[in-house]
Amino acid sequence: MTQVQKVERVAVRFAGDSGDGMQLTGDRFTADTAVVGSDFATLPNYPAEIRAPAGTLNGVSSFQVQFADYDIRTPGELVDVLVAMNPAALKSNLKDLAPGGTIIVDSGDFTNRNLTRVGYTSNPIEDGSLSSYAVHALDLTGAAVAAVTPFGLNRKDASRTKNMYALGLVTWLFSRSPEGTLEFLATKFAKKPHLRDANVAAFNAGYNFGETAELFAVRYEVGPAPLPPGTYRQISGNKAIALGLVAGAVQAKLPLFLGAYPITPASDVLHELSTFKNQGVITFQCEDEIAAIGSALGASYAGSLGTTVTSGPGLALKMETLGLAVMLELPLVVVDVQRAGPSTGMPTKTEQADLLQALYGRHGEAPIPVLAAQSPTDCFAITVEAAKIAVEYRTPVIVLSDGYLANGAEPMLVPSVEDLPAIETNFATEPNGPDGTFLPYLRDAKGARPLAVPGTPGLEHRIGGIEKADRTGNISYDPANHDWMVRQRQAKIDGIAAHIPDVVVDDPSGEARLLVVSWGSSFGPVSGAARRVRRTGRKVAHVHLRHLNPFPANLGEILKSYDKVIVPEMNLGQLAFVLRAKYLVDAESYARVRGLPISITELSGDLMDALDHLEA
Amino acid sequence: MTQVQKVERVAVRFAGDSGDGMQLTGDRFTADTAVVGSDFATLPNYPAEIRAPAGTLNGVSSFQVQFADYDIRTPGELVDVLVAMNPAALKSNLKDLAPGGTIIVDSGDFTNRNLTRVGYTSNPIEDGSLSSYAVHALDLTGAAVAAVTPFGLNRKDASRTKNMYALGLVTWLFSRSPEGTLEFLATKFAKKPHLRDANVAAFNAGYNFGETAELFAVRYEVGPAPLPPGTYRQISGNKAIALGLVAGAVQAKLPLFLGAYPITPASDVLHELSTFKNQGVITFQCEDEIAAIGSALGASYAGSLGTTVTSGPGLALKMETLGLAVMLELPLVVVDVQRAGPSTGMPTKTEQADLLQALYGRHGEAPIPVLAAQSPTDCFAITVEAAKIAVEYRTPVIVLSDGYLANGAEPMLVPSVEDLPAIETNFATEPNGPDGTFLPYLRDAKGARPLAVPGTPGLEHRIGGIEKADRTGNISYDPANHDWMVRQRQAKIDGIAAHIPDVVVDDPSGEARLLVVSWGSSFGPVSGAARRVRRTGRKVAHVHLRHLNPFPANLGEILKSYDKVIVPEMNLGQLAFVLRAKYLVDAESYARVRGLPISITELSGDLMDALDHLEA
Amino acid sequence: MTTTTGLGRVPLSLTPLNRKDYTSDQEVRWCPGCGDFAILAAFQGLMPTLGIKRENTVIVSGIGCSSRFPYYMDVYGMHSIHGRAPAIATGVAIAREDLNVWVVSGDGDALSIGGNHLIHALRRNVNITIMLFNNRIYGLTKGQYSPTSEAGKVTKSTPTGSIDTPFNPLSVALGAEASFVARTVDSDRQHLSEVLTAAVAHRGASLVEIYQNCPIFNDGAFDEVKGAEPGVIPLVHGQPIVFGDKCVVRDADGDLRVADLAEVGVEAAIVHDAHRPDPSLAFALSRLTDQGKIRQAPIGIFRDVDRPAYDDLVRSQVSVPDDRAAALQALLTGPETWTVA
Amino acid sequence: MTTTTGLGRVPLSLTPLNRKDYTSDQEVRWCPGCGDFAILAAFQGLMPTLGIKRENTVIVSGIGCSSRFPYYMDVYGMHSIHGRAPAIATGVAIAREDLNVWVVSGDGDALSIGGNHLIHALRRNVNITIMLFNNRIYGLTKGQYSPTSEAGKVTKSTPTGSIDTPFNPLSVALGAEASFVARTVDSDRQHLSEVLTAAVAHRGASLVEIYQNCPIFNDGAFDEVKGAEPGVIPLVHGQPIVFGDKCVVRDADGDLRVADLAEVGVEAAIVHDAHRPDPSLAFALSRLTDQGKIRQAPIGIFRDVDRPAYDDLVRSQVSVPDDRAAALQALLTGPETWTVA
Ligand SMILES: Cc1ncc(C[n+]2csc(CCOP(=O)(O)OP(=O)(O)O)c2C)c(N)n1
Ligand SMILES: Cc1ncc(C[n+]2csc(CCOP(=O)(O)OP(=O)(O)O)c2C)c(N)n1
Ligand code: SF4
Ligand code: SF4
Ligand SMILES: [Mg+2]
Ligand SMILES: [Mg+2]
Repeated sequence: MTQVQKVERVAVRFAGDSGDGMQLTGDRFTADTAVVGSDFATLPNYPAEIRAPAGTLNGVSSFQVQFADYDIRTPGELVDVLVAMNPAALKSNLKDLAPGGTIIVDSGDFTNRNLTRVGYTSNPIEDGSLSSYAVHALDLTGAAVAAVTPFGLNRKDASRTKNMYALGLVTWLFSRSPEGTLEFLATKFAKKPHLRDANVAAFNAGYNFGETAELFAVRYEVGPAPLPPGTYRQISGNKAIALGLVAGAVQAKLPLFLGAYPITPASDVLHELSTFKNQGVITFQCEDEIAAIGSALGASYAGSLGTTVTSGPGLALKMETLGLAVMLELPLVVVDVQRAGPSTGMPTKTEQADLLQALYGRHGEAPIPVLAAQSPTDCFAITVEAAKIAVEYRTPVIVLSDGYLANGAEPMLVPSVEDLPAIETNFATEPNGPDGTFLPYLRDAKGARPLAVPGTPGLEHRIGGIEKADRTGNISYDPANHDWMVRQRQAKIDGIAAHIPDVVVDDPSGEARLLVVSWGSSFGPVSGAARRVRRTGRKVAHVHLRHLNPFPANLGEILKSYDKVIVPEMNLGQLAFVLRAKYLVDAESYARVRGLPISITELSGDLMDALDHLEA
Repeated sequence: MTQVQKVERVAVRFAGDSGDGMQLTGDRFTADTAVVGSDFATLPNYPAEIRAPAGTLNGVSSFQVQFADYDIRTPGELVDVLVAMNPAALKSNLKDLAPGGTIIVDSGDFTNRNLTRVGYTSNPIEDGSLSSYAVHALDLTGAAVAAVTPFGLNRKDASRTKNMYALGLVTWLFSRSPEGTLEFLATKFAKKPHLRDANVAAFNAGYNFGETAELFAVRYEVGPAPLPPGTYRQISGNKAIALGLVAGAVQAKLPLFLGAYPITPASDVLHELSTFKNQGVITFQCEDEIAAIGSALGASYAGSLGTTVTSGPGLALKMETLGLAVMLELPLVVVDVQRAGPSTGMPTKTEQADLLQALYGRHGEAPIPVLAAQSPTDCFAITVEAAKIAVEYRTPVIVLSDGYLANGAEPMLVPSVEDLPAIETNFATEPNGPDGTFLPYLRDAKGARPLAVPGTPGLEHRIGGIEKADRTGNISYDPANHDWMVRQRQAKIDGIAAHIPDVVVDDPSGEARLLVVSWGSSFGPVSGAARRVRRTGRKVAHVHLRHLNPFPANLGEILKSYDKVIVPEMNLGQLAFVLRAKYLVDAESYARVRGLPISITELSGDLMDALDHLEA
Repeated sequence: MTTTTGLGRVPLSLTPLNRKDYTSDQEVRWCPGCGDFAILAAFQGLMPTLGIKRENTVIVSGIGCSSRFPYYMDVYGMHSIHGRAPAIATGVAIAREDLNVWVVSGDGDALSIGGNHLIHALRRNVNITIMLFNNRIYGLTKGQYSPTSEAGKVTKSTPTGSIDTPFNPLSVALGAEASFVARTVDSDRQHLSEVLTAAVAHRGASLVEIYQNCPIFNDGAFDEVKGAEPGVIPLVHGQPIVFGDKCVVRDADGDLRVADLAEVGVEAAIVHDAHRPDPSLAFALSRLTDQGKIRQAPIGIFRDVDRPAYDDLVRSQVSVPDDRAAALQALLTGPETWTVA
Repeated sequence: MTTTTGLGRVPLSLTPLNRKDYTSDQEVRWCPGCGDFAILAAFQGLMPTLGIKRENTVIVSGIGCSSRFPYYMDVYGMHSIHGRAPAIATGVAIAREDLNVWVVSGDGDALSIGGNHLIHALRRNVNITIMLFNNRIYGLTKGQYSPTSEAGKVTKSTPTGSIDTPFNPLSVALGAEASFVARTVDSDRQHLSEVLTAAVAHRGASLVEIYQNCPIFNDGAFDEVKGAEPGVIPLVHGQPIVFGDKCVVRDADGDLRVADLAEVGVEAAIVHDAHRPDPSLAFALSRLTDQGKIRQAPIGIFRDVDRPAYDDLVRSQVSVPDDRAAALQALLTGPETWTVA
């Protein structure tokens, strides 16, 4: 009998044609991973084209999941097991297979025609070019079709079950119980029993094949990770943002309004929220990004939590209205799910190059708080925090996510509503000025102004984008007043630092001389790299920033206490630039602008070099 | 007889109601100043309202001119002579009168009604409140009306000649010849002889009144300034930009195309260029700023010099298209005449707070060269330089001006076309790739790509905002290619530093320990302040930056060689921020955000304090 | 969904209000003689007659001389940015059914930079009332031609005469599926008030073009149509379209034409029907407006048809759970969970 | 100004060209079965028939599936940004009279984010030809509803059905003073080629709406109108508007209506006149299009009238001095100078 081997960590990638159901297969496998209790992180990879012709390199769709018996931070770079449903999938994914890794290919699809189409001149299964891997060439399609013969499906539907056959096999390979998938199929195809039965049959056939064929010398088992106890769910970054927006509104006791114009990779937030109508959520698909933020601003003005979500090109279009929001001092949450730029760039690829735009992309002095999520799960917390700052400080807030977080998923300890921060609207209901007048720009201790929502009797007033006199909010061209108001608005935003937590340095030894600073989704790769470096006995400190404006109050001190500061970013050094300017620290940029997460392998190697250099 | 006193420098301000013709009066007086050969600088100040009700504070319009027998840098802060045509003009301008300064008021307008209207409870001419000034209260209106009686004007037209009466008086006061104005009136009213004669009569009456009334103890004379010999003209910043755009196009042998949407204070560039149709200049007033830059980009693509001009809010709207221009690598000149922000801000007031937007306001890595004019005259040279960079490097270029430069005027040595830099288009006409193909992204030594204009046979190709493969320009999602292209685009812009002149430090003693760095229109106040500081025997160095991206190559070295660096700006420290980040120098921001030029008096005082502190 | 009037869900005022209640303390800063004054005066007179609570009115404007309007009304107001008022007002209207939402805009603000937001607000039929102050010029930026200026206009930016064919704002609106389209003039206070009253009563988006004189940069642009009686063609629902000694008839080829009453007889005149589902007649009427210097122009309500208001439809799809916290908890938990002990 | 055709100033090719000359080397990347393929094929076939130099054609597109079009044509092409193609193309057309300038856009690109540029290009009458690929959906972003989607449409962003009244692109264009307005369908190559040929021959802005099937996100949206004969109402200039056993007549109240030929007789059918100065009839015809699921829609040229092209007018006001340097020197010197010795 095949032996079961315990491993700490495995990365599996399912790759096939867009029509092969790889996303579904991966999702299912991930759900089983969750049941086992391993930690995991996923990374889907869709083709740039909607539907490239079947069997082409452009048409390959893949789903990667890494799972481990400890807490992991990324979906992994190199995969240990690659399931390739056709030659195109093999060709485009092989470069990411770890040396000695396992390949399961559907040999049924490796016809001459299909091979030539993607540029293979000989069959890689046979020509020895894969000899450094453990290759299992199986006619998955043929086996699946055979398994479903009894159910009378047409040829196309029959061969479509091959993904379930593959899933059965991999389920067996990782010593998983088949139950989850069987239940899933029962529900999914409840109304189509013949499809249910066929898929079940294919799945079981795959599973049984593993069990009986003895092709695999070992089965693997990845144990549960010691995660904090509690109820978990799986979540992607975009879903988490949607939930965060709802939670922010609920905590503020405000209706949620989302104005949005579809754009990759942010559209799913709109899609998700548009299914929450029974939660009182209003989604408004607008004519463009300017209308999206404009309507959100209008909704905020009228007493909702106005929000909008977009990606880089859309954020550029929202800048003028953001300036207005700064002047009006109204709450507004703007989410930017970054993608590779500039211009249209590579819409389906990730990047972190909108930071400077978020910080400085407006005319005039128009400061705005900027937060960034570090993981899919954190997309939730950061969005709730953004809502709190927006409402309590009367300010637009920008939340930065990116394509990598947007679609990747990981386990999330289900947040308890009771633990969510309270958000105080403190709407004005009474006059606050002399003679029963209302002073819409009389600031509180935090620098926030009173908000009187339309419909509040006696507090009628006018606001606008022209400079306003302090306190009264009347139009003012007075030079001293302008200087004062510019500084007041800046001070209000700077003051938020007092209410955000200090950063905590991750430096287990307490003796590191090199500090690595990350922000946004680079959290995963950078903390992963720091771990690897430490495993070699070297010392490295890591600070991760979720607050980009203002920075946590203790940041400067921390930066100055290290001999060297390195800032890995998926841009040409935007955070490094800001850190240098603010703290006069020689922060060194480590720039990788490839539309991909920073490589842990590459980074940890480079960090070790830097350390060795530092010691020398 | 009145004595004539030579003075080095005088500032005169004409202030009155919007309808009183103060701009015209000031212009005329400036023209006479030019004839004398004094150096000068002017500053018009229009009301924010189109036509505020007559006689109100909001309706006051003024024109200031400072002239001197040496080269001056600003229109002056405090004025020596204030001509106030009504109580509102007196009230709103008095604060800018130098101690002991001269006031000429039209007492005819100081009726109770007019006084009350602007909040005077007693008549300042009579109540002694002006005792520290030399006040000449004259019934200018009455005298003018009397002078024009023979010409049968109606009451309104007759009293309108009071500005000419005032101009006559001031012309006499500054020992100017009346001829210039007399000629001017003859031309202006050539077709309306009765108006011509009336205005001439009023002007002469004012002049003669000065001569005969002996109210003024002294007449002043400001001699010619030792300007470089040559032919001079008067020019405002906006006019100079218009001329610079035309010159850039002529030098590049390209048609000039301006796409623009009106916005204060940039509209005059559109107005000016629209009068140059007989120079082959095409101006296109668009539906918005996005169309303005879009059409300009289209024109550039089609082989024109595409340009657009706007102010802060408009620049915000152009950002997405600027990103496209970065990807397309097409020439484009974008002029931002900055005004006080954020949002609508104070449209008629000046500011320098769009610098960070210009540098970093785009999503993704989208570097763009940024230049800034230092004076109205420099608006010409900087625009020509921008056109040269745009065309030769195939890149959009942003030129920053501001409201202060836009409307202010000074003498300009008429540039000779022969001395203008050559601009090479080097359009591609032949294939440059293998097998007669055209590689639109095969860069030259400067990093610039070949431009093939539509209509060029054999070089048909496609460009777009999606990331392009190196050399071929085909769509590419390749990670390494993206990283490469991002860096190539950056390197191209950085490389421009090799072709811009080093900055020259203004440090007459060569021993200063304090360096003041300015950019844009702060050149005037900062160099003025440096002079004043030096006059006290203190040492201060001054560096002015016309190139904000990239910086001149020697800048870092210079910054590091001073003990202290101060950066005065009309914003909250934007240049200081960038200098700190780039050079890790503790550049200190000196921020004055009042919608007004930095005060020489205040700055020189503060610099002296800083110096004394440094020495101590 | 029950159709109700535009103000059907706005609370009524318990005490009668008057013009002074609606007048803010800010000094009005238009040029002497500007048509905006007359519109403001009419509006301040009209508001108390609506009988609603003052605090439930919101006016959103863009940028332009006309867009200073909100400052002078003692209600809630937002002077926003150039061209975006319809988008912002859409957010206000969707968020709150109890507000009386107005947009004030100019010909540049609404039709140049803001054209897209305008046509989308109209097609969606958001419950807002849009006043488009058409002075056929950019006032605030001191006199450039606008998208409604007649071709050939000499302005600061067109010293040799403009060459753009102007928009007919009402044709644009009708092409964009507007459910309420009207035109009035600054100088006819009675007509202005009537049209605005009908506009605000219409549930959905109402566009009211107001011919407005700019004495500084485009003086007299509407003198001929305002002054001499036969200039305006008043449209009155259910009435034959006659004016002075003329009327509007349909030609044999189907086009509309102005004819001499004496010649064709009043029976030949078209009877105005503002409630027709098909906008084609309203469109044809809009074309009776001169494109150049305006000498002839129909005024009144061109079209007023019932169609569900966008914001009502939004609200009809949305429901707020009784216990938001519990509902949120369910959402956070999601359909599939697992437990770590 | 002498009126000429749309291509009147574009140089002719000295050698005959064929479809292959116009086909680029880039792999076409639309989904299998996408209607865009048919349009591309027709276009590649059409271009050589124009007889002009290949290098003098420029295609500017926005963003969307349809906007990938330029990559597949071996002419000059720009794949720009979302919604801005009409503005960019306007710059191209103004700058160069010797180019054949096309805009390719989708229903989202042209009517959602780009609506304003579209209507302004149309009113100005810039000499460009706009192909609006209307699949009534956002394809590239994977299936959200668009401004032409029928109300009630269930999409990713409208799980409970959309509530927006859609635009009728032709009504929008006619409301915006368009001088050439037409509609055709992806599947009728002959009609598509004819209409595009007329569009490009028109000097000024031509808008051609093309019903385009998106098999992935909105399959069969036009099946009923494309398939069964009586679905399309072909408009042919000078011909009575008849289709199948039906025709279009004007009702007593002036509205257009579809009637049974047998009942009313062919004499009652309206004779199509695409050249009428008044756009009202074209507008009325545009309203015969279904607003919901499309079952009935006129196709062909709705309107084709002469009006000076904007870019021609621009050029007519501008002149280039013989000696640019000398002219520049005069400009730099200006009217008033003084000399310092
Ligand atoms: C983004 C932006 N672009 C340009 C401007 C400048 N601007 C302000 S108002 C205006 C046009 C005003 O014309 P209109 O809308 O007709 O209003 P009016 O002043 O005539 O009432 C322009 C171009 C601006 N404020 N913001
Ligand atoms: C500024 C900006 N906003 C949003 C997008 C995302 N986007 C790309 S194409 C598109 C709509 C596509 O629909 P359509 O124009 O109908 O073209 P189709 O794909 O259907 O051919 C959207 C919303 C973008 N690229 N840029
Ligand atoms: S410029 Fe014209 S529109 Fe503006 S306030 Fe003056 S008169 Fe009115
Ligand atoms: S998504 Fe639709 S429109 Fe886009 S390429 Fe595919 S079939 Fe064509
Ligand atoms: Mg106007
Ligand atoms: Mg579409």
